Amino acid sequence: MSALLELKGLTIAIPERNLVTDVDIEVHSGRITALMGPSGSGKSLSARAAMCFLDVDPGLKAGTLKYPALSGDKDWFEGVRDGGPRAQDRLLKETRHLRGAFVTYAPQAASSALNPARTVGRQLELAILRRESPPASPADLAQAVRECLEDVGLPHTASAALAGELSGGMAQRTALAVAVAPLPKVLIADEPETGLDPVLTRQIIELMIRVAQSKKCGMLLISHHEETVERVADDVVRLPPGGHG
Amino acid sequence: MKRWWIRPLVRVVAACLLPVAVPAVITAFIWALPGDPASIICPPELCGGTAELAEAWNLDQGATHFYTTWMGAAMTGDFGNSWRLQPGVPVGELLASSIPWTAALVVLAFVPLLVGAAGAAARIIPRQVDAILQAVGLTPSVVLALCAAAVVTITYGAFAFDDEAMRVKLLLGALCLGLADQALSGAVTGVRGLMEEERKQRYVQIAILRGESVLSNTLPNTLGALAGQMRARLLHLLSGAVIVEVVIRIDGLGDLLWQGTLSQDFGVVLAAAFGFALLSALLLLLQALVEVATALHVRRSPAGVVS
Amino acid sequence: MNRKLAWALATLCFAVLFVPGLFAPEHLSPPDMANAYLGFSSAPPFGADASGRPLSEYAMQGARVVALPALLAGLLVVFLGTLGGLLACTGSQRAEAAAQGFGEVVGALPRMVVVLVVALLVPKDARSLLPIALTWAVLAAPGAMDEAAAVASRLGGARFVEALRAHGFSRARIYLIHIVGMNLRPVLMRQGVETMMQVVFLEIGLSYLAVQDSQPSFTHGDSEKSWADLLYFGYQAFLDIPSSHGLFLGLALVGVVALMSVFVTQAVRAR
Amino acid sequence: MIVRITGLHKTFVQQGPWPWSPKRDIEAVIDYHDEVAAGEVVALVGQSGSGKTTVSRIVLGLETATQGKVEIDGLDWTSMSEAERFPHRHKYQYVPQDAMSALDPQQTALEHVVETLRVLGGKDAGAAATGAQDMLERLGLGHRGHALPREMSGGEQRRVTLARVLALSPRLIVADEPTSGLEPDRREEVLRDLIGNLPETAACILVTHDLAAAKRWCTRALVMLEGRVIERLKLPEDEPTHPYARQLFDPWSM
Repeated sequence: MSALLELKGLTIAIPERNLVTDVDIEVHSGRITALMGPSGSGKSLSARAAMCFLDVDPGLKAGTLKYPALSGDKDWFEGVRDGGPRAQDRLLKETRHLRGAFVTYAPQAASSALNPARTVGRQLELAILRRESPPASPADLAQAVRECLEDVGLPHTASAALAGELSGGMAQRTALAVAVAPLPKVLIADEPETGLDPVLTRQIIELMIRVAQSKKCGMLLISHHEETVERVADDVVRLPPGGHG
Repeated sequence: MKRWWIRPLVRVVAACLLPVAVPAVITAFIWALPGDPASIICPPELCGGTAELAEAWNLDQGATHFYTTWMGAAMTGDFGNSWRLQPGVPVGELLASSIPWTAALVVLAFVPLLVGAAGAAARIIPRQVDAILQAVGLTPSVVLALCAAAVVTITYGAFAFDDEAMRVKLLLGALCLGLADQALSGAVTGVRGLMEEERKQRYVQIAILRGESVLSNTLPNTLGALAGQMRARLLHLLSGAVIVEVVIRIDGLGDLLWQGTLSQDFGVVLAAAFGFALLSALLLLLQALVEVATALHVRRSPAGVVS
Repeated sequence: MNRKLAWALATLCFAVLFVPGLFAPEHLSPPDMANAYLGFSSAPPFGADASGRPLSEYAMQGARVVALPALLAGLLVVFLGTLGGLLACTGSQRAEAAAQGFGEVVGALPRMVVVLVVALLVPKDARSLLPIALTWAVLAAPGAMDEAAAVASRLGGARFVEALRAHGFSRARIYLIHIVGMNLRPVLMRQGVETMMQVVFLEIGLSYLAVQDSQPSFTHGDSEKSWADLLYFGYQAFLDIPSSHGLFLGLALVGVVALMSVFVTQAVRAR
Repeated sequence: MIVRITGLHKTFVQQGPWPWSPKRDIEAVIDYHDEVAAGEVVALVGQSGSGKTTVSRIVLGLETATQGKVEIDGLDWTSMSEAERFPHRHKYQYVPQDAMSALDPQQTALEHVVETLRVLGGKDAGAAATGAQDMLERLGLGHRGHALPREMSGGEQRRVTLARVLALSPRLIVADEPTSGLEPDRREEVLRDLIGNLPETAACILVTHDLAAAKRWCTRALVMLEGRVIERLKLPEDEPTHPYARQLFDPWSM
């Protein structure tokens, strides 16, 4: 079975030391890969690298990134390794059409991750329009927005709410809805438990898995919660502390 | 965020108050000073004809009467006649002939500010430029203006008012106005600070991970503050125009105000102050409009999904 | 730049500018045609004007004209800015709306216009920079209040006050030492010194306009000279009247004022 | 007995965006009562919005109760004015959720603790300096004394607020989610620093939604749901019986 996302030998450095060394991550369709590690081990950094977002100096030292299902054997890190911030910026621009479409990101602590000047519905509209075949008419678009809200168990009225007016749980649901709305192939979920109580965490993670499976996408779940990972993940990648191999 | 309408509302109230309040405060001030209003406005040793002045300007029947008559006439565009500057000429005519010059000067000076602000917002202008602009901006406008005046005088003579000389004067004046007293550097650093602060917000970082453009995310959140900055810059230019116009000798509103003050022509000063207050109120209204429009735009529900 | 060095330089600038004002002569020396248009020299060190009176006396009198009004204007801005910062810490919506209202109305007035109206109305025999400078300070206050309020709200505003109060500190300690003394001070000092600089430049501007039109200045009595007179001499140099050293002295004074503001800003910047 | 809380109610009035929007009453706390003795560490647990933070704020008088009474060391805390409370405040300390808003951005870690010891602890400059350094060392911040808040990590900021509170050897500490926003491995350190350094005669009320931590560090727990206490547990021996409480303690159990 070929992978959706293949990150091999990722090494990212700042002048003093390596932030991550030789990390391998694979995401497969319909499966959940968990990325674990103590704080400071570079979990978020690796996940962002998997989305071609590298913003450290000098940054990428080694590694290859392939999206086999999308671009076959093309190595997106070609020419970026050791290229510094300038090459990383170029990569970020080149791959903009992929983020939020082929690969999407469900952030942690969603309350501060949503644009305060956008309604939930507007944010969802923007996400839905990134689909491969976006709905053609305004009516279809509205229908799609409603479906997205239903998928994550939010009432239709939530579409008129601004991000600042949502509770923590609702914000997390919204962020998830926005992440799955473009029907991505890869969903990267960053520590959904941050800032939520255990009951809500469980609800959100279960919801994520359900939604991801119904949309048939692969999922990369960043977590530090051993119990959660044990229960839900198909594959586990563990990062050593301090980013050393 | 919830009571978003309070700020624009205060602005609208202030804008409505301003043109009414400025003449009122001046009136109150005159009557509060010890002595006869007419002789305060134009001391007898300078003007003579104090009684005549008092009658011509309704100064002899109390503050309220003066204020209501003046405001009533001003609403219809009648500002009375000039008293000393160009005796007998309607003040309205003087205003009408001077406003275009000031407008041209301020607009010309504002263009580079807008370009600078836009450049800073779009991160085109490098930070190193700031230091240079700031160093230039430390110069008071009178110093820059006197250099410009010298250039004009040497090239065209002391009393040059032909078209070409006026064009050069306008351009040089706009340059002085734009550069002096931190006008340009304030616009650049102010907008840059605002946008960079917003760019650091977490939601922008997440928007990048969503493949969205940064500006489309930050702009709605900063538009109100940006409008406020631009309004402050315009006011700054309007205020600075007085010195530049007088030094370079451009017949604008500022020059009119200055000449009116020098010759103790109360009608001209009051009308010019009223004109400036109107302009300022207009800018306030514009800012409130931008804020309300942004808030409503942000709050509109997506198509077809109505709560 | 080291804070201590910046303080020392700022003090030096202040001393160079304003201390000579204390020794300013009441009237200029009598004309001495032998020295007319003298450049920088040994007798009158900074040169002399058309009738041979030393330019240094112009500079001293100019210092006396601006020193006190500028200082008081700066203090007024500091005071009003402090008020704005403290209001933002009360967390009361009404107080904030009131501060905004004041800011909108006062901040919306073009400063020069108001200054000229004040200049017109001040009685001719009491002409002085002081009322003009204080008016300018009130007009500059909304900016300072806004900035102080922004600093206070970055600090946490009402939450910061509450946390320190819960810790057991007195209100006086929280407001005076922590908020004003430690956090607002950089902003307020910078705003104050900028206002001082603006008032000095305003005086130069107004006097220059008056000199140019051969009219008495609004900012000082007829017997006194201002720094603007120096600049005007310099301007005449462009027109082939040999007195350019006045311009140099005038520009030097303007430069020292600007430098003083830069140094103070450096000296009080936040940690 | 350090704190006795009886019949506590709190109702918030929620306003809409417009002056004419209908106002809604939100009952945040309903009939809360408890007694906390010296040496006890009481956990207030529940989901966000369950009213636990409101209770903690009312206990120290940062919020006024709609109804009910809080007594601390026999003082009728709820009916005292702020001026009357002021001389006692240093004995009853509060650790806010957001450490950054409680720290002065212009003061270093050491200066924070020194100021507390001098002003509230009544120590002279020398004693305050050594006392503060000792306190920072105990919390593992000995080398960070000259760091400003913005130069510190979230955990370090949190520990500065703790150092300042613990330096006063208070009778009571009320901590509102002192571990929120921290990485899980840092949370454990912060709780160890807080509860491990608690004076023996002191009591602590800890607001948290992390039940695993509550089990390890607290002697009692009150589980709150929608403003009410639904279960009182002695820790670590009692197991929750209320279905919601059980879910909270072990989210994956059902």
